[in-house]
Amino acid sequence: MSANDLKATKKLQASFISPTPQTGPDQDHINSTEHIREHTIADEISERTFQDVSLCYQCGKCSAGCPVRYYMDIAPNKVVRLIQLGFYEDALKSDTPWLCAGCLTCSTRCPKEFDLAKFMDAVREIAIEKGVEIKQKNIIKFHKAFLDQIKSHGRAYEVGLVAEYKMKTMDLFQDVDSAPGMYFKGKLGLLPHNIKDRKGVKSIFKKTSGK
Amino acid sequence: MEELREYAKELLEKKEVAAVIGYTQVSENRTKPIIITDPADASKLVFNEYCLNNLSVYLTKARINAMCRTKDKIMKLAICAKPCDVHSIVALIQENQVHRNDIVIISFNCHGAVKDFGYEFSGENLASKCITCETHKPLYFDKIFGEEKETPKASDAALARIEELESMTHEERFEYFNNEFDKCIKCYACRAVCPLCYCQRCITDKAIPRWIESSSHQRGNFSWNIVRAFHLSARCTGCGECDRACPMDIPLSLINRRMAMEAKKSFSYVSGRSLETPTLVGSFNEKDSDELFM
Amino acid sequence: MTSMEEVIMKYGYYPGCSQTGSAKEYDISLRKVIEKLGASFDEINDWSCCGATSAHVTNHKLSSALAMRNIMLAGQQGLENMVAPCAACYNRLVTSQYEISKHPELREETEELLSAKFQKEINVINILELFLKIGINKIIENRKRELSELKVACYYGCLLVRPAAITKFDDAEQPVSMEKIVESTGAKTVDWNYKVECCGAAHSIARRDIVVDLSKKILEDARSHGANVIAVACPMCHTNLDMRQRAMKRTYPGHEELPVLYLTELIGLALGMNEHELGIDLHYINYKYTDPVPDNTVA
Amino acid sequence: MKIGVFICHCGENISRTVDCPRVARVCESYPGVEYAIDYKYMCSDPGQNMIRDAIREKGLDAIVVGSCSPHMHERTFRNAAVSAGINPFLVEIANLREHCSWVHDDVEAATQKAIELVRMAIEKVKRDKPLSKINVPVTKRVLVIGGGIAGIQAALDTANAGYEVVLVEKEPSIGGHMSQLSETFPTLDCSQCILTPRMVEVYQHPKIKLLTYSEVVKIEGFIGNFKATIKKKARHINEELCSGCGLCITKCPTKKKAYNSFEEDLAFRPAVYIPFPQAVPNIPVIDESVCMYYKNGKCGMCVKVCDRGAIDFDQKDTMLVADIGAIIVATGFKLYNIDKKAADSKYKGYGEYGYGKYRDVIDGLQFERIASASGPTAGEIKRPSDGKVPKKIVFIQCVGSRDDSKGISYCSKICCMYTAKHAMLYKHKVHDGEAYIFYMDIRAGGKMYEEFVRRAIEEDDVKYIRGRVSRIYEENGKYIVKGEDTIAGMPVEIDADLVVLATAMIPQENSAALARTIGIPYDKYGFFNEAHPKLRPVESTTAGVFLAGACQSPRDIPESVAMASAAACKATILLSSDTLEREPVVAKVNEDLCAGCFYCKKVCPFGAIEVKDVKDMNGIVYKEVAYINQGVCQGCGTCTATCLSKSIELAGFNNEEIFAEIAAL
Amino acid sequence: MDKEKWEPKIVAFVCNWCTYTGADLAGTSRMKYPANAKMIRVMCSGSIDPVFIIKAFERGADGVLVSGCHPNDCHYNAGNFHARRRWDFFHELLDFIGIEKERLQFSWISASEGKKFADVIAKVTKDIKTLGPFTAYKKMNSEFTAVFPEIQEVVKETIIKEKETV
Repeated sequence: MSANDLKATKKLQASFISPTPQTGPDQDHINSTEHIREHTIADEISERTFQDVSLCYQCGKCSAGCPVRYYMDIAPNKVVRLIQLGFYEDALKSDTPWLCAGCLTCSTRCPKEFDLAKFMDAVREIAIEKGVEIKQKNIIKFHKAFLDQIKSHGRAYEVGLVAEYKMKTMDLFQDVDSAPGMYFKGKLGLLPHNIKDRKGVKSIFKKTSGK
Repeated sequence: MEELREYAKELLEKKEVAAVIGYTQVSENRTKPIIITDPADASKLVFNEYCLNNLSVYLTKARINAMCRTKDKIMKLAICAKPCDVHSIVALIQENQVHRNDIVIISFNCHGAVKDFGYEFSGENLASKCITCETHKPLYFDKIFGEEKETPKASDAALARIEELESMTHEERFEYFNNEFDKCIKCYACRAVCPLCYCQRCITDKAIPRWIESSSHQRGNFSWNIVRAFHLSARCTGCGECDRACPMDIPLSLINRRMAMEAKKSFSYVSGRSLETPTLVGSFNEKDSDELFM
Repeated sequence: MTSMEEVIMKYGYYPGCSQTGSAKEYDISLRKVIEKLGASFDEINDWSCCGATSAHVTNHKLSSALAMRNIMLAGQQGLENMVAPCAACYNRLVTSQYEISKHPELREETEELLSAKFQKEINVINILELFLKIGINKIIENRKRELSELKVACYYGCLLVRPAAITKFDDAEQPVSMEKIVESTGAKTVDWNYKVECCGAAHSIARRDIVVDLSKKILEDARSHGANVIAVACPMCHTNLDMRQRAMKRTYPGHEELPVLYLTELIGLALGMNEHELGIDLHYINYKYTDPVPDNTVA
Repeated sequence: MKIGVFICHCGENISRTVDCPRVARVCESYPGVEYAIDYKYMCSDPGQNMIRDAIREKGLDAIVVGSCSPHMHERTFRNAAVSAGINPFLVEIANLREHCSWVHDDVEAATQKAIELVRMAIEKVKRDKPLSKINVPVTKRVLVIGGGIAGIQAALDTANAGYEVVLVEKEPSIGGHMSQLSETFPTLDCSQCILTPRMVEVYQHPKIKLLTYSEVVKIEGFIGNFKATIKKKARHINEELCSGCGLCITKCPTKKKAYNSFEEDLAFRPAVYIPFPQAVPNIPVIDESVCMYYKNGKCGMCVKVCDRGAIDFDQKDTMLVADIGAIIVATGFKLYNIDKKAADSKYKGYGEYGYGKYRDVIDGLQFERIASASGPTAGEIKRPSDGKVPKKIVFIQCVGSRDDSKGISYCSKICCMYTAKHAMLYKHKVHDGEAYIFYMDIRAGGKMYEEFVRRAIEEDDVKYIRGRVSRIYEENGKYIVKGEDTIAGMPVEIDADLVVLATAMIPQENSAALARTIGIPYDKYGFFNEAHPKLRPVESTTAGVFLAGACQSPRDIPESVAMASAAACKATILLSSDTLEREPVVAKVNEDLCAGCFYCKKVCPFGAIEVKDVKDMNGIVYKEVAYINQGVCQGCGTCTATCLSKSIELAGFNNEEIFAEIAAL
Repeated sequence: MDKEKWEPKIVAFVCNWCTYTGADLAGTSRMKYPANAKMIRVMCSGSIDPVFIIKAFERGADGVLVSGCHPNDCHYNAGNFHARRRWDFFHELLDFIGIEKERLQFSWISASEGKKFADVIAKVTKDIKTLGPFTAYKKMNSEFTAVFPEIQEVVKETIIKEKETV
């Protein structure tokens, strides 16, 4: 996929490959009825979210009700459309999945009962796995910082989280209006809450990041 | 006991009934069925823990019915029935084999019966059906005798056996039942004693086309026993006479009981308990489970 | 068999990370209120973070495992039910459990990650369900004063009632359960439009601009429908609606402050506790409830 | 027995995957098979002649044809056999096309299967018995259920063909939904102006017996011989005496006691009322739930003013029984309600649109009444809450329709057109108003339909926005409609004065119950099922019951009328002969062996099984056995499987035949 | 038996109005499914006697499918409702006797569900393949012919063994 190389209309490619004839005594009757299919990103998303992306019929109700729609570069329903059509790179590079707040308004109202929030989760997950460059850097840094806290303490430790996030973003002034106030009001402890079974939690992180 | 005899005598003397079907003592701890038409014979009637036979099977016998048909009218028939036998009578009424008005049900307060002749009545020797019995008083009757007594306690071995079988693999179960059915000699004693096997011609006797292979071979035995159990499922009232009659000790009532459990679990239905409830076979509910169907 | 309507008074408790930090007052007020109402908590031993938004937006297996760890802990503790006062935690826990039961392949993967078998389902309930279970009558019985001065906009946020198929609680679009609870304190509730709109949730730190916009809209809608206080049931909603009012003042000059209280704090006030006990003074917007001046004109 | 086997190639359809000559060759070697041959098109004239010639020349007793599905050409081959002197029921079809060649790729496997299929048919035909058709008499009267436009049309067509009609309508007047409409697409002619002449025609037709305010409660019998029980609800007004002067209505003191359902609850009516001025019959009804007399026994104003003495408070529901030959079901539809109804979880309602709590969020029929000259606003577009003329109006299509999450997946078909019409009517009446339509797709298939929609856009400046609306809420008397224009890729928000929802068409409330009463199948929504979606669209699968209009699926007026005429035509075909020929596939009891348990009677869906007494020499009944009324039996065979002693056999599918098929596997 | 080459023998009892027509539709739509299942057409699923299934097993079937119209879609209104109760018991009975549940399967397939028909046949075939041949019953069948050779002769006459002439 090198859509940006040339300014030309993108060619749609069906994800079907014509069936290869199989003969021989071992021929499975069931297999013979199925076409052999390339495993696409759309399939991957369907598998991870337990729902077929072709369910979406592009009514736009999700985008209509999305609270963060105004900040997104493309409409949420369009992200689904891009995946349906096979323009994966455009979908994975988009801001939209990262701005999705996961409020489930879309999933609740979808006439096709398509869980768009879950779909967005899968798009983000795949974008990270594929190493796609993400414009919303701060958001991903925040998530990383948050997970690091859990990884090392077992719980989210807010002071550490903010500190780490600031280190990552090099934006030392962004949250000045809340943190000091909270600190003085005695809400933020200076020491993290460590759980006992930190090893167990760490191993979950290790196993899931391995793939 | 005397009251029973007096009552039977009166019925016969007043010509209210053509005959009284009941039990008579043959030796200690052993009774046999008796059909009395002479009021003088009423003194032979007994009722005790050794009255095992389910007499309702006689209600559908042609010869007995013939006794009731006089030239101008149909006479009633009196029958001694344990509360559990009344269930069979209820089933027969529901299946149009007898009419409630054509019979006089003489029943008893029951506290159980022995599992077979030759045993002393005790908790240990209690018949399987009596262990889980919930109807110590008959549900329908015209006359009732006997006083209420406590039923001895016993453990439900049949249920334990069903559970044991269910825990086996399909192959093990298949082998078990195949071996059991293999013993069958096709004497049809089970059919003869079953009150609900009243067909004039049993399915197994139908020759064109041949439904069930009649020779007593493994395969014929297998299909006969499946069909027997199926025809009785949701109908069998659990009198257990088939078990007593089977010379080869095939666990017939065990299968019947298993099917009755299914009727209760899936349809909350117990056969022969109510004249008002429609029979499970022959009725349906739109909301019946659709689980079985793809 | 005990009847289904029997009031349960002992609950498993999953506080969630915020309760140990920025939402301390939620934890404090909840525990105090529960005690006053005669119920008690059994905190999950060594609970860990549910994974929150950060896990499920980046790795679905990690998210499932982190949430399920706590469910299994509750199971090991012999609990039947578990209260998750934070709406986000509640949603993560309920959803993870639902997905595990629906999709055996995910269940297997999760069990492998946790090196443990998922044995029994825990009835995870949110704060509203908790009060409905304990009974509104209990609040009315123990009420020390009526908060009749309050016109409350009940803010559910996104995650308390959604997705309806999984939470199976109240109505996803027009919920009414919080109103019922708030009205039991003697306060009035207002009918408003933004009770299930999103406040921006997890973007609180990374995209404060979005959160400020969204929260401002919510506050203004509540105000325009006559509310003088907003009730929330989620630490994240509280952070966004309360603390971000400072930034709001900068972005929208002339912004008027509107106090935001946890549902538990409202109940606490009605049960006779003061603002300090309940931790209301820890809020960014200072708030003090004043009883109405007795009306002398009525003879 | 000499059997002939004929294997059809169906051009290439069968022979591509099935080696037809080999099938014929193998089959020829089976015992009993006298002759076997394959041919390119067995159903063609030469093919049929081959069968006829073979029967005559080889002296065949029975034939097996390996061809397409018996549902296609069974009749053709049976007729061919009959013309050569063989009983039609000694013809068996092996389905080599739909069930074999078309569904398999492997030639060897398909050929093997084809051989087995033919073998099964051979074994069955060996045991087939010659059968002859059954004749039953026909009652020449049609029952039409539902007095909307479909029912009216069906009744008129049937009556004009010379047959008696009983038309049953549950409301006090015929006319149905069409009488509520303002104008109709795509011509914009006035609905009532074209409908009322038909209503009057029905009323005056000598062949039509009109029963309004009545319901069908029971249907017994079978094709040509139904018996319908109809409940005539008490009107509390004597129809014979009432002159229709309407004095009782104007004098009734309960002026605005009840919602006027004809006006879709946008207006009120007194206890005694006629639904609308042109009602047929023009006889009022007294609504017991509102009338003062039924509350406290007082008032009686209507009795005082009625100079004909037509008021009858003691009138009771009456039951009428009619012999019927054919039934036309035309019960129509109702609209999806966005309100959440606890009782019926099938439809979830729209919380995001306020569950019906906003008075100015209305449905299509309500807008029809608002736009109608005879409606509550006398045709002026005013919104219900404050009577103001809406300057901005939003129409939303597909509310309920195509929305799986709310319980309906189908398209309601008419909403695209009527929404365009609504917007147009609005623009014609409020020239400075803005009209927006949210749509997903425009489905304007029909004569002049697409042109109509374009006219709305091009001439009347209606703005179409592609996208579903996510939310509607009220703010300062305006309704904020949040949507997304998916074409522009932009979120849009409209502050509307009035919102009109094109809610889905769903079946009438009691459609499933009625279907069970009549004995016709219905789908999961409650729409009645047609016998074949393409070739038998106006017949139900129950013989003698026909369908017309929106009770079968969403339909517009021209389609409903066309369906009604088609159903009427089907019914008159049925009634045109004095007796009816029926397939002889019926069950028969062996009375000697029947044990009389009557399980068969309990399971028979048609009540075809009766109790027959068997008497002894003295004339005393000694046995009861089952007896099957061959005219009523439809041949399902449920009794045969239920019979424990196997004393019932189904002709054409008897157990011996089926065993032979199993054995031939 | 060579398990690799073994192909299960499946009998499908289908009702004339829904499933048979649905199978016709599968054909018209050219959907592909395994050739193992042979169909026996009856008028209604309500008319299928459990003995038919036993007979099929006796004739060497490895699996049986029974299919009719969806509830409320029965051509005869209620035949399938009665069938549903009947099969509930019979299936439970076979399971208790030791016959795997997959040997006897049920479905509702309407006249418009060609795709579902193809899927169901594929599923049943796959299930039976996983289970393997019904050896337990087949053993009884073979013993039967061994003990009664003269009956086998009779069987031979009526059940025509396929004589491939090519």
